[in-house]
Amino acid sequence: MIIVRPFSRFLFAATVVTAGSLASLAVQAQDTLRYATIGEPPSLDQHVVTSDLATTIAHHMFEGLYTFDANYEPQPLLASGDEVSDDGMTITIHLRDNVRFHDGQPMTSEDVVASLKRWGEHGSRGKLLFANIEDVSASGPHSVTLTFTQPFGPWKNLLAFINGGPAIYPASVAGGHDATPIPTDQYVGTGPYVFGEWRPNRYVELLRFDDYESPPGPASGYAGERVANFERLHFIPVPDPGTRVNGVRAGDYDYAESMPSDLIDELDADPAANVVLNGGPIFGLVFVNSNAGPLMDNVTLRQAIQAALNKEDALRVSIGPEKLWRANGSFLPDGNAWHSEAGTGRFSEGDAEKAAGLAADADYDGTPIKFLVSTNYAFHYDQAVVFTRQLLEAGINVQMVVVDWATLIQKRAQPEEWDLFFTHHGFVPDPILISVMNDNYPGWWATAEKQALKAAFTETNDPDARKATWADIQALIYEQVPTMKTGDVYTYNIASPALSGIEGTTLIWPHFWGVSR
Amino acid sequence: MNALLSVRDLLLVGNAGVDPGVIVDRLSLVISEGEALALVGESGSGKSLTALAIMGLLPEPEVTVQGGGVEFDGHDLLLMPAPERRKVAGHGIAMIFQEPMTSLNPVMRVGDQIVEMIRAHESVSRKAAVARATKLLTAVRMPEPALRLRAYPHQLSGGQRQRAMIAMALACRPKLLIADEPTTALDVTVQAHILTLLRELQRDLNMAMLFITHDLGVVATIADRVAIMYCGRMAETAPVHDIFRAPAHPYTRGLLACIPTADRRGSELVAIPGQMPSPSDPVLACRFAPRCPRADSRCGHVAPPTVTISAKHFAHCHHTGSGCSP
Amino acid sequence: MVRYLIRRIGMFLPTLLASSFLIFAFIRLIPGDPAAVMLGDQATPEAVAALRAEMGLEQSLLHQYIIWLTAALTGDLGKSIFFQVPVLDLIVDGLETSVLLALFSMVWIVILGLPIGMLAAARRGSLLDQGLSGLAMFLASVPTFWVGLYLILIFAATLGWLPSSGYPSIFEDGGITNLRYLLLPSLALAAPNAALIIRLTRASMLDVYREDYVRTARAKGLHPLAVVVRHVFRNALLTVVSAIGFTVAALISEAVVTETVFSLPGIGRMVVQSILRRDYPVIQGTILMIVLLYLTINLVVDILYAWLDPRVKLR
Amino acid sequence: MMGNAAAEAPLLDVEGLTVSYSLPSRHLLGLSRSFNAVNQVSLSIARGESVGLVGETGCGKSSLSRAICGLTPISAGRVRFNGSDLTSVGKVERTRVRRDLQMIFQDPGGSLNPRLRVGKLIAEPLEIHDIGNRKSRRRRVLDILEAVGLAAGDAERYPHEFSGGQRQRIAIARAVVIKPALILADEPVSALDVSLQAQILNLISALRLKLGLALLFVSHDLNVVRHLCDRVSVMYLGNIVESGPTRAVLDSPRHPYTRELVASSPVPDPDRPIRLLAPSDDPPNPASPPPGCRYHPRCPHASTLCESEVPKPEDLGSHHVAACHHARRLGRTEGMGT
Amino acid sequence: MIHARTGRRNGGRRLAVFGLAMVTVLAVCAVFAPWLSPQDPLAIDPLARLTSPNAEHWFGTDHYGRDTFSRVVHGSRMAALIGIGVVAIALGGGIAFGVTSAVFPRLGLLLMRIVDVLMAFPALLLALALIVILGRGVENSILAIGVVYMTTTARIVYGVSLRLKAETWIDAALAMGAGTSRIVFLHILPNLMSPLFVQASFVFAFAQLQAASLDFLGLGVPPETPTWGNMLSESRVYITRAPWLLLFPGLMIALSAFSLNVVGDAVRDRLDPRLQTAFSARGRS
Repeated sequence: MIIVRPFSRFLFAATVVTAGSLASLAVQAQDTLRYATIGEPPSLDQHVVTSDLATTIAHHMFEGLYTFDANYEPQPLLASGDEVSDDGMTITIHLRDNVRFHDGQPMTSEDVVASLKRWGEHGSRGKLLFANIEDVSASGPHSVTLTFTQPFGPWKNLLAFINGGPAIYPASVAGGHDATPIPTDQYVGTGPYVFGEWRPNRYVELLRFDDYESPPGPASGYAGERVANFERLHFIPVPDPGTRVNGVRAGDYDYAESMPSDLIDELDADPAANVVLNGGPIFGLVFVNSNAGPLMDNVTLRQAIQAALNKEDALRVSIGPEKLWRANGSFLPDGNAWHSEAGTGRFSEGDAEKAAGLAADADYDGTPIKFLVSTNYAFHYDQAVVFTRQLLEAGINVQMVVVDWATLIQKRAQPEEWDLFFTHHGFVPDPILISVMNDNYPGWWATAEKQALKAAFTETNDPDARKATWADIQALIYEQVPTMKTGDVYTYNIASPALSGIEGTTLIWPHFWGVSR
Repeated sequence: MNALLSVRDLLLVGNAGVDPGVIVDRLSLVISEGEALALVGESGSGKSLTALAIMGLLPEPEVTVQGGGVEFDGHDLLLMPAPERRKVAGHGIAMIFQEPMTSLNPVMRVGDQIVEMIRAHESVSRKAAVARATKLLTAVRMPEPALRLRAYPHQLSGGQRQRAMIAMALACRPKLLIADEPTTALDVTVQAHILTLLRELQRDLNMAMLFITHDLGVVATIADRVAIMYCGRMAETAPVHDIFRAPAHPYTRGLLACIPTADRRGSELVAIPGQMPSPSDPVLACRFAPRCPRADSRCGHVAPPTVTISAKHFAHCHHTGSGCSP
Repeated sequence: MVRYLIRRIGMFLPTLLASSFLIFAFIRLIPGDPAAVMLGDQATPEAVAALRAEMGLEQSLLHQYIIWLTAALTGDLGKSIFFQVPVLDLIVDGLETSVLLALFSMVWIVILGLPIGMLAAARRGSLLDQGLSGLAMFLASVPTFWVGLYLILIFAATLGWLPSSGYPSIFEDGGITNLRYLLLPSLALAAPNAALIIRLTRASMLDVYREDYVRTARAKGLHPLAVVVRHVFRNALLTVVSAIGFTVAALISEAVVTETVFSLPGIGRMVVQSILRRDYPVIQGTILMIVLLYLTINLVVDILYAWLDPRVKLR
Repeated sequence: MMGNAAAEAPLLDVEGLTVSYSLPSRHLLGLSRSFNAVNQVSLSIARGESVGLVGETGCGKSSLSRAICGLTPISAGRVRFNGSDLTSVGKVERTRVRRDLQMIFQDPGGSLNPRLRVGKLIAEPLEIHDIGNRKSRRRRVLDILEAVGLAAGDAERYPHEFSGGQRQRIAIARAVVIKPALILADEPVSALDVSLQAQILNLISALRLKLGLALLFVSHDLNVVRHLCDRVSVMYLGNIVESGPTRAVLDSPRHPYTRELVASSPVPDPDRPIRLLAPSDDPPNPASPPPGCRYHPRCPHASTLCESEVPKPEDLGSHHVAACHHARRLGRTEGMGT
Repeated sequence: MIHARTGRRNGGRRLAVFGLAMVTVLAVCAVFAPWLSPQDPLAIDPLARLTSPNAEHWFGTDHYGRDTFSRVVHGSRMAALIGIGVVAIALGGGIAFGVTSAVFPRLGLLLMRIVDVLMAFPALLLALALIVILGRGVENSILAIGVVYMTTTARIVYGVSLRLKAETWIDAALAMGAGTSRIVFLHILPNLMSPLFVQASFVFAFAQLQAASLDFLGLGVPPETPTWGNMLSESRVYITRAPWLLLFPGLMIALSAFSLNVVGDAVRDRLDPRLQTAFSARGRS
């Protein structure tokens, strides 16, 4: 024994003192809502950015002319009403006259025209609408006229969809920018919250807009009255899902998005967290390369691939609890106006034999098929793993190319780099917004049949005609296989039980007006 | 003269490591007040461990005291509680070591190390202790003592470091100084100065000294009396003149015959054949028997007796009677 | 001492310069186009090309390096492609978290590592020593993120004693009490490194204990505590201090993982996130800053060492 | 012709040998300084002769022997061995010539690679110089093992299985296996206990007689040198201060340093105590030697001349050379022997 | 005179025996993984998701319904592969760099500066940077981690080689006229072997931790490969729902690193207790 005992007693005492000093009391900011996000949005500029996360934050400060009510019907927001000419070619939108921007200036038709024009020119969703628009002009201080080249049915839905949508900025802001996102110091909107600051890696802060004039009417969905109860909203990036879960449990966050599906029963039972389902399902899409590679024009081989997939298995593996997924072939969910069963017989056959037969018909020679998938979204990867195994069983030689999301975005723009890639699509209120409808979206599906049906789809304002045409398009998708829907996934968030005003289901993105602690 | 230190039947045992076994085998020795005893032996003979056992510095648990007693100034050191024993260290017995390079703490100033020694045993102010340290350095003939007080060990030469060690050892006026090969690592000219210094201090302060060495030349210079150890056992003890003039033990004779001197120039040295056994080797009654020119069957089986040659001259051997001096 | 300092700093600058070039060259070899990442899912190729041009990605590599380095020397590390704010601002903001995290961890390491190491050395060979040494070895072998996950589960989610994640700056609401956010992460980060220091302290205490001057000190009849504190510990500390250099490197390195697990807004997580976002200027700036930090700490450690060991500064 | 010339010329002839080491500069931009660890030393050894080189730590005796063996670069001067100038011949030739010059080191353990078996170790010089084949080398190894008092079976063992004395026997076996003309022994017995020291000294003497080896024996132990060497050179701070026949130099030294050395060396005789001739043991700093005679700060006989002028080596008769201004005055009358 | 390190010997030996046993078990797992694992580690069973440990699935199943035990067993295979690969690169490169630098001091100065520069990058960052350049993959993980530990190994080899160069036996060989290749291959390399064995065991251990960290950050071995790090990464959200998914792979990482460390430690203690400070247990991380 080298050292005497009194010495070790001394050490022990030191350790105890240290351990004691650990205790520390929690301090809570009462008037701040803390929202744990999956990451950081690229920008909050709604015109050019389509990230859901950006919209979750931005729709508290940017508003469009219309928004959706609880039934996904477009309702006026900054608009007060509209008139459509009988030929459907001219639409006049009346604006509310009590709206002020965050900088104190009143909103006029001039601001609306400038915003719509920038969106129409540089926003990817804006282009869809503006392809049919001849002119936008102010027809009065509080009214705007859209002149169409042909009748265009989905106009109001497009105007109401704030994600990548026509947020109204002051003319000075909207007029001064092109496709590059506007900088944070020019985030001036009309919503109940004002941009505070963006602390990279820490949070995005929004502050209550004290001069906010709420739209009239009872709250329904995003429509109606908007009351800001919190002094500020903090959107805090917490990329690790486990940390988000435990953060709400521990009281560090009031709300956390995008929860792991397998935890739903546990969280449902947990008194420290309330489960909030997301209203519209998201759905996975496996795009097929129509520009290069073995699948470019080999429709039979595409059908072989489609036939091999059992999407139910993939959903069960990737999502787990059955209440969070539907093996639903229709691009829009059951109950939605756009729901259709057209073509869905081919949705999830999971028939290896049939697939092998089709592959043989297609003269498939075992050429490797490159399946691009990222790990950033667990369910992409999980489903891709299952699909790959199913395809291998059908004798189709699929090789996964696993990259991160950033690389995937880069690679998918290069046709020779891939044959299939996995992405997902958020809920949209109008099928025109589904990416496969865009000829320039990677995959580059632009067959003559598609072009004809797409024209028919947009040229009419008649809802029934449009629904029928959409069913035809969906059938064509199952026929030509430009993309394969993998099923609906209902994501969910959790909220602190201390919050009131949170509904059990979000419409699309969570919102915090009308919510209080 | 009174016995200042007496070691009785000291038994040191190695428990593990390279050489388990009995390292020091029932060794007894006595030092009187003011006497300089040289403890002589080759490496591995156990002489250093004997000194460490006296100081209570054995590298336990590798080597432990398994028997015998160490009595100093009338108290049994081995039975003494640790705090009291620490008081003896420094005050009663001080020790200096072989390696002046490594025996001083490299990150502490020389003065502080001496002051530490003083203040560990006497309640004096730091200032007084510093003053005393300066005096001590002067006493050991350290050049520029005030300057050296503030130096770090590596700034001193080997001889100076050994002087600092001696100053530290003498700080509390010990009655016995144990010097474990203090000059082995030094050059001969430096060694001469240190040996002379030690001899003078020892006589001036009437301090007893246990001087451990393997060098018979040094023994001749420093010792009043000599104890020769072989392989953990005492071979012979005698006044210094008797050892060189009339060695009784064959080992002592062999050692003396090994040394090349002017007289033996050119002729072959009479070397002791073989080598010293290690403690783990099987033990014979006389450990030197395998190398002894005079060994017979008795030596292997019967423990050698203690033979009294003269009043202060003892040898532990069956064959001391006859034989030639070298 | 001055000469030692100058020589030591003379070694520091070329290493830093060479590292800066490596950093720059490395980053350019990474596949992935920052412009495409930034514009997102629905971007058109034209918009991507325009943005590339605007960001200077079309110029020659050497040209880009020289521009970057000259600017870096004046403190301008460029602008984050993703956030559109100066990289330096991001780093400065991230540094608060990372430096505090590292400091906190160092505190753990020192208050756990040194005493336990000393205790194990003091009770060398005992059951306590075997237990502590075994535990230290085990902790050194456990992935930090694994420890972190369990710490969150136990202390935050289940017991609710400490915050699970995030770190609001101490300059914001809550002030200094915000440091509690760093308790768990720093503990997770410290665990394996404290284990290292335990082992190192124990080993060097035992090494020093075998030194002749410790025997000298014991021969002087000093109290064992005085021997340990004045003679053994100070010398053993030399080894430990020189280990602090790579302990800091380990902290910085593992902070990347720890900050990810605990969602801390530090520069470690910023590196990972920026790699995923292909935010070149941020990656470059942050790694450069980390390397600078690391080299500086090593410099400080060496100077500290020289200060502790009189043999060095006079050489 | 060749044989004759070689017989007349000394086996080893060192002339004006200087070894300098550089020190880090005092100032960052200053020129790097250097000092001469060996300062213009001349030395020669005839075939079969044994020469002792004596001095204390830092006197340059090890640097000198290492320089002769080519382990330390030579800054100036010439080393002729066996008729070749080692400082100017090519590498191949130098290796060939070096065959006849082998070295034994102080630390018997350290000079043997712990990973090689004794047989391999001893055969190494034969392998390096490509002498014989595997079989003949093996035979020579076994022969030499016996000659140094080890068993044939020892060839299969590793160095750590031997004691210090036995290891030095192995080192000696390795040095002589190639039958060199000169062995350079750097303190070969100072790490050994006195009983083993005697064994090794006897072994070296025996081998020298048997093989007709010349010996350069570096040591700090006057007794050992006195026992083994025909001639001796004494070094102080890089210079040879005195040299000559062993008996003459050590029994009646003429240089004050040699006198101090002899007086300081303890003799195993209580009636012949050591004496202090110098006032202090202030160690010399080899890096900044004093001007004039390097010994003068310690010398009891120093005069003002010694402080300024470097003394030249002076032959005092019968090859007894001393480099001291007062060598003649410090005559035999003050002889050191008893 | 007598080594004072013997005190821990018994306890140390028990630990070392445990370590050696663990290493053997892991090696057996790695070699015989296909025969030892009761099920296909990749077989998906959507109906048996997240089942807790039971008779059929000893370590339970993951969210694909894959058998965790089989995956853990197969994970040892990747662990061994990564360990061996990293050790090969680290030691191969380290020896080349270190010995060359020691033998040719001028070149050595340059080479060691390069090593210095690489060492200025904290290990995981360097590995991360390399991975991002090279892309994810088993080989690239091995290469990246190998390069990281190559730098430390080169440093150690350089240090030990310099020390060896100062050994008298090298002087002895030089004095005999030995050439450079003889010095390197006969006198330096064989004496490097035991310290390198120690270094190898530490590198092997820390390669496990680094690989796990890379996997955890999603930048290591492709996620479809069953490695312990990937298993942790995939299932970290199930820490409450299915704790066994984190427990077993985590324990395996810890145990493998632990046992290799213990073995390395024991070997080092045996070789030379004083080497302790030359090899830091953690090396770089």
